[in-house]
Amino acid sequence: MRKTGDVVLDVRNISLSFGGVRALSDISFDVREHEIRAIVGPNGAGKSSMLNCINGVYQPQQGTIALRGRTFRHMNSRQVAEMGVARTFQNLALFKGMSVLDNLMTGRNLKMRSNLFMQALRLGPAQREESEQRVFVERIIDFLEIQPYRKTPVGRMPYGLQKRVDLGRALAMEPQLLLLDEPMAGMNVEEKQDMSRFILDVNDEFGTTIVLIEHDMGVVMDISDRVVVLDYGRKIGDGSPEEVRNDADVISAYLGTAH
Amino acid sequence: MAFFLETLFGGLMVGMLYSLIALGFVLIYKASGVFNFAQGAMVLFAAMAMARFSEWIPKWLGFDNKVLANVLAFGVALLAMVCVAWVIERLVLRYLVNQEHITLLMATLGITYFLEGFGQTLFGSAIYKIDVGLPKDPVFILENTFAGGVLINKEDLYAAAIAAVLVALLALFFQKTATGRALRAVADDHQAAQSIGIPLGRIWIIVWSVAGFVALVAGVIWGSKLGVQFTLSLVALKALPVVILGGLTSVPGAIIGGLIIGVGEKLSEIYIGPLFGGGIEIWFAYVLALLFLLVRPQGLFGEKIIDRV
Amino acid sequence: MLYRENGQFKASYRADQQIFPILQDRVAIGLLLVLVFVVIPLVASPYLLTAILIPFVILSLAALGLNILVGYCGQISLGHGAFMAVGAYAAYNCHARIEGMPLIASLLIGGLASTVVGVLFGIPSLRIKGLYLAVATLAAQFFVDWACLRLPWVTNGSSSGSVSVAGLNVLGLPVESPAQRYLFALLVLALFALLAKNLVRGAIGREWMAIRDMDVAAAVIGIRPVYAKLTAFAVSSFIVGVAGGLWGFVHLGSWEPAAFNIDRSFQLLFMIIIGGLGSIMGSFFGAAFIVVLPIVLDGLPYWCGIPIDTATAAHLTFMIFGALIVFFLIVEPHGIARLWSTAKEKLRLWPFPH
Amino acid sequence: MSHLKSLTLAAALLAAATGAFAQAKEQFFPLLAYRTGAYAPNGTPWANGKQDYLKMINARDGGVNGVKLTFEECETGYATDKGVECYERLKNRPGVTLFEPQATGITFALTDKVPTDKIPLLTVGYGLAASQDGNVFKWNFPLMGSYWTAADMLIQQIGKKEGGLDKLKGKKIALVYHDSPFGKEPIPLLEERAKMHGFELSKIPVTAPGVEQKSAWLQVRQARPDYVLLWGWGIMNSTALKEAQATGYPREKMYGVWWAGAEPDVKDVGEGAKGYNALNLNNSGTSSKVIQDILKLVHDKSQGTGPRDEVGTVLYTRGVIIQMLGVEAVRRAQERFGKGKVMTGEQVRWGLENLALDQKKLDSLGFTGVMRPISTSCQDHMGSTWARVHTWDGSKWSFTSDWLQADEQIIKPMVKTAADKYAGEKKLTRRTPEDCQS
Repeated sequence: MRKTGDVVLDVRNISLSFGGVRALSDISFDVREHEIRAIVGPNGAGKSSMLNCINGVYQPQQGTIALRGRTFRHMNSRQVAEMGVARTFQNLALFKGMSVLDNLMTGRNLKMRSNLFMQALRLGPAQREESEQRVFVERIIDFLEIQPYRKTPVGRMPYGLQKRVDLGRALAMEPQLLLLDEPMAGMNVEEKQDMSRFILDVNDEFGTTIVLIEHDMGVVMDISDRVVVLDYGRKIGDGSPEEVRNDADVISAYLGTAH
Repeated sequence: MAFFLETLFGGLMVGMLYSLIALGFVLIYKASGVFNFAQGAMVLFAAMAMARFSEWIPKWLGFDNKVLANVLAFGVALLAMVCVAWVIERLVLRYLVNQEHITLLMATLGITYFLEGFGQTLFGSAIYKIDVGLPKDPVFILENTFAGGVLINKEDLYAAAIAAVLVALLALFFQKTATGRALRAVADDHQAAQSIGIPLGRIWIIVWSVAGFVALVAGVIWGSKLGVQFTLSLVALKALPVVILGGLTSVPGAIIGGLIIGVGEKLSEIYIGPLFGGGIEIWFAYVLALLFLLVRPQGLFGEKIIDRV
Repeated sequence: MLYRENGQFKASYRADQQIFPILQDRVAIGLLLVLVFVVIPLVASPYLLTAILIPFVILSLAALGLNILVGYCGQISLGHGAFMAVGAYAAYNCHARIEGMPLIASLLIGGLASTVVGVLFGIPSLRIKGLYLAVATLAAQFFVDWACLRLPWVTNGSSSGSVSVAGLNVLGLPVESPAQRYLFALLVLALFALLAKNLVRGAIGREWMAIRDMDVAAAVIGIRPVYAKLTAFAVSSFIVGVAGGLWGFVHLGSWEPAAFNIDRSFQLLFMIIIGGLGSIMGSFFGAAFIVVLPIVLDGLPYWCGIPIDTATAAHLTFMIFGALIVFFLIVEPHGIARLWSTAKEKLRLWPFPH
Repeated sequence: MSHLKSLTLAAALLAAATGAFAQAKEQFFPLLAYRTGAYAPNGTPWANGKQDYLKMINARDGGVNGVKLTFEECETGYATDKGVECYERLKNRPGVTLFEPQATGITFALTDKVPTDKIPLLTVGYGLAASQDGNVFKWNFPLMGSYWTAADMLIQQIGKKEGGLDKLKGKKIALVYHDSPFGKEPIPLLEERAKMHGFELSKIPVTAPGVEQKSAWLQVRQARPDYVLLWGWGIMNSTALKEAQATGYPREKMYGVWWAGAEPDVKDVGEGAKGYNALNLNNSGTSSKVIQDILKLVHDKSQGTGPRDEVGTVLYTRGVIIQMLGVEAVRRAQERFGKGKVMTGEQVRWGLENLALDQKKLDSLGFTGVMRPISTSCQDHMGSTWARVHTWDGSKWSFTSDWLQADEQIIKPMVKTAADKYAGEKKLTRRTPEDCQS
């Protein structure tokens, strides 16, 4: 059991709907420093929508989100990113046309300062910056064991590896808070094992707080500290894996149906 | 006042003709997701076929009956358009399924060039005449209300009427017939349509043929208004703002959009144009559409776009 | 066996970030530069220079500019002919109104003017996407066409609306003879190609491509779509504006708005599609293809001595042109550049593909 | 480096020279034309006339004093850059004579190039009005008229109709024009005339190529002008007439430039164009000897370029005249530089500058009644400004005015100032009398 710090992310009474259709209603939960927090629930439970609210892709109609003490009505992607929140996507939102290297490098763009002209002329600073960031990205490449694919366009890579690149791009931002949207969806057993290993390593090596959406209850129970359960956009359970496992609503709504 | 009304009517009627061309765009976009830049070229091609055959057929068959000649020519031209549709599906579309929009757009630009060249090779590049007996001279209405009355261009009136009828027919076709419903299904979701056994290829041929038919009607009307010549394909450019204003996927959008653009550009040209030295209508139409898009990015009746991740 | 990179190890990331990491490429490029800068001006006939090479060079530059917007940032534009026009006429006004304005300065100011207009018409791209944007950019086309014809000050009050320039020189060196004009245009092209390459392989280039490939993800990473898109429009229209200036000053010498009409915009688009979206190299291939093809098609009957009348020839040109475009889109939607790179990949492994 | 260049240059020259030698005795006419695109309907008969005349001369006289006339056509599609490409392609052919671009835009672009290439530029009835001034425009020859002379004559004719130019006071004249250099050229003169006679000139542009003119004609209907001057080309003309009919503007009150007064402009409007007037530089019809020769020697031998029934139409005949002027320039040049020789561009230029086609000469050429005499000089590169008004009666054109001439008093000073402005921009100096002798 890892020691967890105080609350870094506090979601309060979030409600979201797309013209009539309710995606989230009155969701509240918090995330503590350095923990692995899982959000589970059947398809269409609103898990991804929740993440989209947190990093400002969707604007919730009601509720507030507090990120490290600062409270927002709705978030602005840029600002969220600057505050050290990174994110992976359920169905790979990688930059297919770009090489693995470039995909990871985009993760570093926030750290780069040189302006258009310096870049155009490749003046010293721009050049140096490029190399410095490259050093960091190479560390991630080694960490994720994808060295051979550096220059390959991600579009041409096998699915499992693309998932890794997706994670790598998020890690490249040196996040304090990492949102993982079904990182193991569609993976075979050993791929899943690799991925969970990466997640755990990230969590203790870099001390990153992690919010994890996952289908595979097995995995969730193994690696997460606390679990939120969503169903049809409502929160029906919250607590440690054990508590959730024994929660009646959850069983009826989810575990019963799942496996 | 009388003059304002004239401008208004003029605009409405031209607008109706724009929407006739815009209709072609919408039909094809709905069913095959192709933004068919070649619509103008198709109008030209159809009109040329009509004009030339109405001239040739009597010669070949050795009779002298205008009506019959026109009817036959119309039939032949329609046949030609169906062939065009078929060839396009066979040689182009089926190889470009699921390409990005811009690629498909490019392809239709290619088709445009081809059709323009082909049409002129087949039918020549002089000015040809379509005479389906649309009256050329104006009529005056409300003469007792306004001095000199309000001039209405009879030809435009007929043209607008025909356009309206055609639109109604298409609406029926889409709502009532099985094919129409199949088309709508395809428009909504290609895969789904395929999975319930609607043959995409055939559907596309049908849609493009229908679009070809629309192009033919448009061609006949514009042709008898302006004379049939290469430049006829340029009227497509006038229809583009209509399409985006109305929304790429909406038939009523094409109609309303056409009327808005038609009236808008004529009024602007007459009442604002002189301040800038005239000739503003062409870009005014586009700017109008553009400003509108800024408020409603999917156009008047287009479907809303939601980002999913 | 000649073309391979074994044994070429990169000691530093800087080395790895070179434009041409492979030695053979660097050699080839060196030779190419010698060829185009030294050999061609000496041996090429005036016709080859004025009618083919100069248009090719200038249009490559324009295509390059457009490619940054469409190929790298994924924003479709059907109105880039207009930005050429803005560049050309702005440059002309500096040249005509300000005594002793250096040519380069005029061209750059032309580029800047075009940038302003470009950004202005780029603003809709923040809300409008895809085909809607494509059609919206036509607004720029028709508006500029109109402005050049209607607003007297644009043409410096020339009664006919047609303008012309003469006695061009750069720092005292005349830019008159075909060879000189070719070299000047080529220098500009080479310079901008280098700058553009630096941009697209740098941070900003990655932002553009990110927006192109997956705008939502890009935003989540902290890329501002506004900034990325508008810089793309700015850079693109700047380059295209300069190209427009060159087209007027160096190629035509005297021009009217029709020189930059919508056909030009389509032409540019064809170039990058056929050449290859999102590839600097592709812009050159595309330009070469589009410039040379019609001339070859026209010339063919004459060279082969086939008695074919011009009308038919012209119409055939239309048809073949259209057919070829479709053909290309079908066989290689990523353009000649992709063919080129696959060829290189193969060559790299040749003769041992495993 | 520098002498390397000169070396290659010398080589090139040598090649050209030998080429010319090999091709000896052939006077080459590059023919810029457009048989496709928006302006094809009018461009085609024009181009056919030019070709047929060359064929006829070769067939009838075996060329000019034994020098065979060759030609190659290049399709410009009325586009400036394509025209420039054609020019560059054909200008270095051995024995190249002159260029006649058939388009104002191309003329503007070539005007800068011809002085360096030393090839004359023939623009009959179009091009830059100012280029009439041979002292500044050494290589341009707007023979027989410019847009200014045309506009001037039209105003004169309208004056006649009204019974005196003074009667124009307070009248409204609208100029419906092709929105391009071609359409804008006449404006300065019309404004001048408007000042003189106190009529009100309203300018109504039609965006090229002029397919959609509804609002233009709504404006006409709004302004209710007493006369409309139609300055169109290609499809624009017939469309204008159709819209005029649709808005009920009397065709009798419409006067077109000589580029808006041919069969393609009115044929498919038919009755609708009845009463429409337009200038014409030349008579048409098949009666004249030259047309007869063409029919006999070219079309009867089925070597005609276009359809036979097009021979003798307005634009066809104009093409014939234009080509004749070019050929006569060669003939004139040969008189000075040596009969039976192939003339260089410079020599042809002299020929064009010293044309002297009096009635006698025209008769001998078979142009009796087709056109009026013309003679050029170093100062005057136009030679004559004769033109007539003809009117469409629903089925054919027939002349309704006598030969008109532009008013020197008005044109001359305007040309001078315009030419000086041009010379100023281009930093040119006026030619000296000696230069005229060269």
